[in-house]
Amino acid sequence: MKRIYLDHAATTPVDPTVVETMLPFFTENFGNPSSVYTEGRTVKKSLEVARLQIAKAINADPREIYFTGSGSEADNWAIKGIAMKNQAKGKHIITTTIEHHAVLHTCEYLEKQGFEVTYLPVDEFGLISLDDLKNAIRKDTILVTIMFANNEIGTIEPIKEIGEIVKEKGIIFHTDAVQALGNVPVDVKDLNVDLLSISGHKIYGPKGIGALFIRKGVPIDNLIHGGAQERKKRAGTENTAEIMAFGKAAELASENLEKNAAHMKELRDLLIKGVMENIPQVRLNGHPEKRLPGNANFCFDYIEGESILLSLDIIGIAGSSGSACTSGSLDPSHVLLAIGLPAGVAHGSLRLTIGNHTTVEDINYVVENLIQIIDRLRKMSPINAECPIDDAVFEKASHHH
Amino acid sequence: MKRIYLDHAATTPVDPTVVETMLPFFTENFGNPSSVYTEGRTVKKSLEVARLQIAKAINADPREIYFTGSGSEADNWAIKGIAMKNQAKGKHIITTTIEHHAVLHTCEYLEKQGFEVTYLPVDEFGLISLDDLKNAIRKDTILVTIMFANNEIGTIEPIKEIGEIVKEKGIIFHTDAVQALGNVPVDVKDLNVDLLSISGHKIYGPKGIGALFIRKGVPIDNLIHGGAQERKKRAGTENTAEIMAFGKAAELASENLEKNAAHMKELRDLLIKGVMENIPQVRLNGHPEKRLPGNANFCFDYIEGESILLSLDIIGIAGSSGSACTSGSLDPSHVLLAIGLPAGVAHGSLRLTIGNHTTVEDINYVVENLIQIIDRLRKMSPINAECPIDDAVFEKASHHH
Amino acid sequence: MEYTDVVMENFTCPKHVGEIEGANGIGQVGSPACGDIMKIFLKINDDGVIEDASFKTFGCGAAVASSSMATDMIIGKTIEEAGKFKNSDVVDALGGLPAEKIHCSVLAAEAIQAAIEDYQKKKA
Amino acid sequence: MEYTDVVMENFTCPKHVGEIEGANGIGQVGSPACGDIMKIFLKINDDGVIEDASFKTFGCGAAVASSSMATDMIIGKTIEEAGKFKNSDVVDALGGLPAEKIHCSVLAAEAIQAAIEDYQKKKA
Ligand SMILES: Cc1ncc(COP(=O)(O)O)c(C=O)c1O
Ligand SMILES: Cc1ncc(COP(=O)(O)O)c(C=O)c1O
Repeated sequence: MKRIYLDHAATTPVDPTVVETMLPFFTENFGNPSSVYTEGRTVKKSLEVARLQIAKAINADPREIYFTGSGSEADNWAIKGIAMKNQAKGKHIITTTIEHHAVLHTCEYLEKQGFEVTYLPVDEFGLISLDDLKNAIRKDTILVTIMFANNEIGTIEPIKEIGEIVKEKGIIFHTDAVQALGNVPVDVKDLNVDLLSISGHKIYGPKGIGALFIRKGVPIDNLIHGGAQERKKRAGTENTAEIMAFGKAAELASENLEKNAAHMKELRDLLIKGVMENIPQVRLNGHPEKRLPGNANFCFDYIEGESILLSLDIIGIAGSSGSACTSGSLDPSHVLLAIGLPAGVAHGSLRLTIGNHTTVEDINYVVENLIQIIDRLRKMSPINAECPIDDAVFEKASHHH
Repeated sequence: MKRIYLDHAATTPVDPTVVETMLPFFTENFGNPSSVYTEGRTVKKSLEVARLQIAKAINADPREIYFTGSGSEADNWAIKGIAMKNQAKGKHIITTTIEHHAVLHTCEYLEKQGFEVTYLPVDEFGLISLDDLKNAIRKDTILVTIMFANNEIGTIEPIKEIGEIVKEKGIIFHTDAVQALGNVPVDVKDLNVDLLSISGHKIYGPKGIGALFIRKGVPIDNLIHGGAQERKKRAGTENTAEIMAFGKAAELASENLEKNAAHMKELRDLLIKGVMENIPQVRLNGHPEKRLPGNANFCFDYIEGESILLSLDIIGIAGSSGSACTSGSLDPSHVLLAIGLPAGVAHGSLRLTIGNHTTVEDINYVVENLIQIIDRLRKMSPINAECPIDDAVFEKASHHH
Repeated sequence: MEYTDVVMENFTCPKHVGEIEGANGIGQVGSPACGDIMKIFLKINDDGVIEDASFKTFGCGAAVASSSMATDMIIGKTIEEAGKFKNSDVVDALGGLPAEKIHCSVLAAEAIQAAIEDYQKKKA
Repeated sequence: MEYTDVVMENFTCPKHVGEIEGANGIGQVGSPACGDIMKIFLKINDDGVIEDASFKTFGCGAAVASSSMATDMIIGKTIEEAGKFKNSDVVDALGGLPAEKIHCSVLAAEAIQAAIEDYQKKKA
């Protein structure tokens, strides 16, 4: 059966060109880049090509790019590294309620170590308020970390404006751009960001490789101590093959950014239109315009997300409900709760994220089938417009008395 | 020109079978293991195969294996994770002076955070003394971290005996077994270790993948916070391809351990004999018997290591001087200083590490050429038996007066 | 989420979906906030035998499959027998459930007990 | 360590290795603990012209190449000219050196100055 993969926000297949780029570094060019002999030197030079590709993709200097083992590591490093290094200046950090867990759980960990964290709320579309941000800034604020684009609902935050506010106060600004790269322009010079996290597997590169942009001169502690790799900032023998792959993927992503984004946006709008016009009792989550070109996120009343996913999977469609990273836990998505959805509704969410190779036929097939799936599941559900959730809860409560 | 690679302690080429194992996970089986649909579930199952392969290779339970982005990350996690989690009990850590920088620099970082670290000395062969260890243990000691086998001089520490001493005191014991795996038997049950670090690229797997064994119940903080991956202990989308590769490499390594070790040992002894018998003024560093089967480490008086490496490289031989990870910095190896060599002598070190595919012809070629290289460099040197180092230094000092 | 074939069968073609006419025991448990609501309908005859059963469920695949399997298993049983029905009976019949989904089988067992209680309350 | 072709040439086939007979200016700098010792031998004639120069070096590739290049460059120069000889002259002639190896060129320049001083001291 042909599979239609609509979970590009969770991960992407590695581009065949990218696989090609990577292959020689397993067997022929296997040298350790720290070695002085030929095998090592060749690889070291290649790594600088990849670093330049990454730098170009975000308009940074290659000396500001540090490779990590994932987007999560980049987030952890940025936040803990800044916190630990600058704690004498203050112990207050500002973030939002809709960050990826790699940011949220890191902040929570720092709270246990004596740091104070302000979690900015978001509106119904998932946007933070600049006034909230201004009000939250204190004398002892050392770091603001706000994501570029949300992985669940696709909302794009006003990073440039945030950067201006934060810069004026002389505070360090980190943004998690894991979902933004390859989807919208990312320009560290324009955006006034000091640190920026990215990840290979979201842009048709392999999993297990990421990078942190650290603006020259930003004071930060290491997260992984040891050898002198990455100009003594991130220890561990370099993941040479995946660094080469990441570089290539970033190059392809920025070369084709406009084309890819236009393609995704067209299909996304087709999908949203198809779903909203044909299925009753549905809402679109996230911002109608300020959203990632490939992201569609819906809530279907009266039914639960996993049963939608399973039904789709059976007919060959891969989608997600809430963040892929959290679907292991069965908590309702913290992002959907943050935009004000009741938990019951949040459980009924479906995220479909379009990729560069998705087709119009794919979208039509998905819409047609989704109509039937939602209908079938709703018929099975004990709750509906006439017997709403509150009743159901009430009945249960009364039963226990 | 045919190249003879004798730096297997720095890194190894990826085994072709291992590359095969990895390839499908870039393009076909590219799913995110956290996803509920088919693409995700297939990969998740595969990861458990790899986890079992790793577990078997060190006689652990698969639920005690946590994948990391490198051996360095495993070391950092073990040490910081234990330190942070158990600091209420005490803030004293015991390690040695000859650890890899991933351990040493992590300990030094913790010292800045208020922990106290005892660095046990080693004897001329690189062995710690069990009495020193016993004397160093205090009421507030929370962690002992001592490497299994040294990456420079190949000395194998008495891990089992150390484990017994440490266990009796109820202290947590970590060992860096990055160099041991694939070279000597590693059995966590037999050894009484609580945590053990390993790395893929030292056993014919790819770079950028490692693992930490954490014995069930050992209290440890996370190093990388975020998603629920690795049973909530290590966040970041799994490096699926390299995990599969690491699993396969570990399986091959343990299946062929005896054969490979015997092969390496034979060639190593041939190399040591050839060098010691044919080149004057040379010493073998490390322990004559308690050493890794593939490790030979020499100091040649009156000459400097890099010029040996360059000379070897020109005729197609890859070796190293001191740890590959530190050759970027020009400091003399901390390990050679720790076994009591004067800095001047330490600079003249050459490490040649044999692999599974090294041949007798390779070794003969190396010995023949090394004789000439050492001779040529010595003729160029201003110091020799008649005009020893002290004179040279003296002359220099007097010149400045 | 790795489901057995039996779970998938019971999810894709669930037995006894809907409301049976003349149900004289109805039980509902769970809450939408937790992601699961199960409503069980029983038709119990005068001999105390469950003649028919059905369900309506808001929940994940495991919840639907547990409802389907549980209703199927209690049809024909007396209310005494059904009173001893345990969640592990559902799990076994389904060939197992992922650890984090065991609670779905618990809900199914609870919903059945609630329906029986409802029947007994009405009768009393 | 990325060396230029000129560096590699001067390392593999260094010019002026050894001790020249009748050297009347000898300078040595560096220490084995730092990984580099350079000893320069000069033969200076009565007109103050460096007629011949040679070296002996304990050190890395860059140290050997710097010694070779530096001795080659000063032959034929007067001691006044040689007195202005700077490390950057060696670096330029070698087509560059890796940042962490610049100190080798500094040593070469210092060794030459030491040898000239030695000559002048002996003469005085
Ligand atoms: C003993 C030892 N520990 C740790 C490491 C670090 O492993 P990795 O390069 O995977 O970070 C190495 C190798 O570089 C090593 O030899
Ligand atoms: C917004 C965001 N941040 C961070 C991450 C973590 O990246 P990685 O999976 O490479 O650790 C992800 C994806 O999982 C993400 O979507």
